[in-house]
Amino acid sequence: MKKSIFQFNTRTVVTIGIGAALYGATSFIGIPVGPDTSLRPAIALLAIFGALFGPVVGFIAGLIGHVLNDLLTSGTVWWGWALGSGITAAFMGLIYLAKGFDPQNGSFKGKHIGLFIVYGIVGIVLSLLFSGWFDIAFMGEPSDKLVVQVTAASISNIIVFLVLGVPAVIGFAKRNAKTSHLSVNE
Amino acid sequence: MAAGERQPDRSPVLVADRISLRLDEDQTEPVLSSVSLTLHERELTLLLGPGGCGKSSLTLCLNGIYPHAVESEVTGCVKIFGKTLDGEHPGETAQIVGIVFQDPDSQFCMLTVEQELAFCLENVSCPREEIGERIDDALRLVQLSDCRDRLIHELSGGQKQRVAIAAALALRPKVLLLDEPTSNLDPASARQLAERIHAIRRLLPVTTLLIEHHLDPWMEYVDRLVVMDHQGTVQYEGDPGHFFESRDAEAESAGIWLPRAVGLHRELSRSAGMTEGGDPPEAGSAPPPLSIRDLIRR
Amino acid sequence: MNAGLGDPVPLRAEKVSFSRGGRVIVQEASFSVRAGELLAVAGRNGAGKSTLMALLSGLLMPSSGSVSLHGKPLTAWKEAELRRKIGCIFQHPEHQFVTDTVYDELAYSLRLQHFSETEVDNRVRSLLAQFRLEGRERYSPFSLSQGQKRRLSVAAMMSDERQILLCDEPTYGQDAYAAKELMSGLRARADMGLAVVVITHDMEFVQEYADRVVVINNGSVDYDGPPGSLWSSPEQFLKERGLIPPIAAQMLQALEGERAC
Amino acid sequence: MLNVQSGKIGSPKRSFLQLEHLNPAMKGLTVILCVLPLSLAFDPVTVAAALALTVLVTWLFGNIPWKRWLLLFSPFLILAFGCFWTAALFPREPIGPDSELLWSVGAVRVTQEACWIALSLSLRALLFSALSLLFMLTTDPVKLMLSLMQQCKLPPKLAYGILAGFRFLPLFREELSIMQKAHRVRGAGRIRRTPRSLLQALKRYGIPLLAGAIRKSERTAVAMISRGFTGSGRRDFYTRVPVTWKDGVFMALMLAIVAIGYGLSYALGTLRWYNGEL
Ligand SMILES: Nc1ncnc2c1ncn2[C@@H]1O[C@H](COP(=O)(O)OP(=O)(O)OP(=O)(O)O)[C@@H](O)[C@H]1O
Ligand SMILES: Nc1ncnc2c1ncn2[C@@H]1O[C@H](COP(=O)(O)OP(=O)(O)OP(=O)(O)O)[C@@H](O)[C@H]1O
Ligand SMILES: [Mg+2]
Ligand SMILES: [Mg+2]
Repeated sequence: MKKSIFQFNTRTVVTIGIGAALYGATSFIGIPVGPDTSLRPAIALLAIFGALFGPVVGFIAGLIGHVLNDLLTSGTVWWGWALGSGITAAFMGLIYLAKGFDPQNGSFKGKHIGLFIVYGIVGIVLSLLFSGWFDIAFMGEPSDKLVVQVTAASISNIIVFLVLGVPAVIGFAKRNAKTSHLSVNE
Repeated sequence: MAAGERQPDRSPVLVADRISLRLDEDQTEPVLSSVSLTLHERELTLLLGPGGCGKSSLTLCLNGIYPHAVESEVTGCVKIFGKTLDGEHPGETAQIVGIVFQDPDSQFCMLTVEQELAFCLENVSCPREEIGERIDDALRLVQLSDCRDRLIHELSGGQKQRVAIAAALALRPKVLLLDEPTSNLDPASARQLAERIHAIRRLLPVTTLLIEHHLDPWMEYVDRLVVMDHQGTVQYEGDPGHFFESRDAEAESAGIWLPRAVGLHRELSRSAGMTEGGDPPEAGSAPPPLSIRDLIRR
Repeated sequence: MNAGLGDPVPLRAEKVSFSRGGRVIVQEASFSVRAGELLAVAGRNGAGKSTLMALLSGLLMPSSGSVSLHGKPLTAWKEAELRRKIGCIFQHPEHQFVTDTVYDELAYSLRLQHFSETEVDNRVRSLLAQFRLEGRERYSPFSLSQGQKRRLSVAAMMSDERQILLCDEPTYGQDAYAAKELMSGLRARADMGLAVVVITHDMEFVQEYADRVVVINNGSVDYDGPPGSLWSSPEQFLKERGLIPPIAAQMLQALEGERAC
Repeated sequence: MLNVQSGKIGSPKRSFLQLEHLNPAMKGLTVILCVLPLSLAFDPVTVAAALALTVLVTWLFGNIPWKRWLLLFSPFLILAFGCFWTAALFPREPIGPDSELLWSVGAVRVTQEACWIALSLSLRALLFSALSLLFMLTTDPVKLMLSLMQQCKLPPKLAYGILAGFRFLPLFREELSIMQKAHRVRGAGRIRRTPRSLLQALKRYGIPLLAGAIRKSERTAVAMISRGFTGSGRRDFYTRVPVTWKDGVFMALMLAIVAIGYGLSYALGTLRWYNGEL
């Protein structure tokens, strides 16, 4: 049973809380692969929370998680990047609206995988462009450096998304396909 | 048994009318099918049933968790003091209907015992000056006063269960649903809890539904009995003494615990050749009457 | 690995202590678990029974003292071998589940032992029937009723022929049938010459099934002997340990008291 | 905030300004108020002075064993050290030709200006981490949420949701150890600590942990509801987290640190503003 994405009950809020705490905590972890770029496994969490609970939960969890992490590591919030995290999750969560998509009940078909990957990649690129633009427009960052940074970050995030995020959601769906007693017969 | 002293005209507090429950759209057999039961004011109703028949699910229907907080398909209606639960926030219902869940491990939302109880009391808008006292009271009731600052997830199984009971009692609900509250408690504490719940019921007008497999500590306080069967329907509703006297065979075949005294009585009378209804023991080869000492040795 | 199979005292705890967060939970507990015996462990809530069980199974390391299996300290055993010898049922059934369905849960250790898939299927079916979990094989272990979870966690451990089985309150939340069946299943294991340790709060079961009972109080062993003589210890002693003698023993005492007068 | 597991913050040692007992929201605000002006400075003197004083304040008024502080600070130290050398050797900024050459090996040249910039960059990183450690190590997350609800009027529904999430973080460790034990008693054996088996561990524990978290979030929500939680705004908090004059003193103290830093570098004539260097 899928719920409307705007339903805000206690459960949704707790889910957001957990998503945010997890994202915030795992954002510390990164494997540096180049100047200013690192593979952040946390991106996979955005994919999972987006796909399982929809764009709204994903957005808020990503945003709060990023803000928490920023506050804890540097005391200042980079709003552009925080919003970017939220936007990434929201795009990944668009898959939640697709017809017949319901990983919580084990329904995750081939066409969904394709769609999910497209949404994810578009989301990552768009959100990073947004963050870069935000920094240039509001924070007065020089633009040439940001181009490099945005490109590098996009590539590394897409890699994490494809290697960790997508398989994790498929893993989830598989797991739940077995547990929900009747849908195995389809 | 308390049945004799009961005033017959106690008014119904919680009425469940033909409740059916499905947890999955495509579940073939429903968890509950057409369960009706009534809890009367200040009475302790015991709900018995074989394992997995849907007792715990029923309690969650009674306080509106199903279907208002967890998606599920519920038909029929629940009325508390004549009002249905529809449209009510389940949190508000919970302030009237307190519950102790069966699983002691996953029913807490705060870190320490004190925070958990304070959270409960804040929810019911208890004035701040009273909260400390009421936490004290609740903890004393379950003998946990020295664990006030402990982290809940570090407590032992029985201690967690006590915290859950304290939290439910701290809310001072009108209706109390106890789902196997003593399953992890040591024997003395189980007996003590039964006594205390009884004492509370004399002080406060609380209506109680109790689910329990081990009846001994509770038997003398039970006013009414409801028995469910495997299919999730109600089989018997009424006086407990009557049930154990006349329908004990049925209970046994359904896997329901008899109070130990009843069991002992039956065993003794059977071995003494007084089996009611059964074939009388043959005169010559009758085993010597089983004494209590023999029972102990076995 | 046949060494010590005929060992009458396979598991022995010697002056085991354990503390956590500055609090001593188990102190200097010594006792032994014998083959062919069903040992009951009783005591108040928070006395340290579950912790003791974790120590006996080697999941926790004692801060002092030692636990030895067939005369060899647990630390000297290889992990895999130890697990083949000691089975363990946790107090919270959910803590033990490692797979997604009831079926897989029961098949898990069978598959680890490389049984053929048909053999696994046969055994799982019979376990499902024995523990009354038929029709639930495709459910997630987490969506069972509490009693079913308990039965599943016991069933998953019974599927092995482990020499020593440690059970933490295996019968709580069970109806009369299931509880009696579980206990007689455990009794049968003991009669087969295996060692069974059962933590329980049900004194009737202690009376009926146990050969020996150990009472834990504040982390140390207070009583170690047959159940019968436990009931005749002073009332104050029992009361302090939260024990209530089974009803038959109570009546017996009452009768004897009368006779003495 | 890293203290969640131990549950106790602020034991015997008493000093006049106990950081643990300050109001978390005010403390957070103070830290942010310090970070903002300091992020404008770009010279080693201002930053070093502020850093030294921050560390001093942490040690004087925070109840943190210095070993623990060093342990948590060391990754930042290593990072800053690495940052210093890369920035010194390979400056991103065009270096003025008149900058004095300190030493050179072949094509690698280290100029004084590059060194200066590198020092500022790494010290900045250290300063911000010291400030956030000051906040993190002395703040109880429960108190933080309470104070956010009481001082910043954060809706209880959101605050308790986040709190539930926070509660899960330390429990994850617990959960992981429970899961490891489960696999051990079931005979699956332990996973050795090699990089290759890390992937295996991720597969064995990763998804179940997340699945468990999601299941628990539902149960926690049910538990909250059945404790009578409606999320409405009116609550009389049992634990009040008041704002006292000590919070004012702390804020003044911290702002004084900023002022001292700037004053010092102004007096020495080294003051320089940040221009987005990396
Ligand atoms: N989330 C769920 N999804 C699907 N089925 C469920 C779920 N929860 C419970 N059930 C099923 O509903 C039935 C009733 O469960 P319930 O927990 O109400 O039983 P119970 O009478 O309380 O049993 P016990 O005495 O063992 O606690 C069980 O057969 C169980 O398998
Ligand atoms: N992880 C832990 N950290 C700190 N203390 C703990 C932890 N686990 C248990 N304890 C404490 O150790 C004591 C013994 O706990 P244990 O679980 O062994 O009790 P028990 O005898 O099994 O009780 P019960 O009958 O209630 O299950 C308790 O006081 C408990 O609070
Ligand atoms: Mg139940
Ligand atoms: Mg225990």
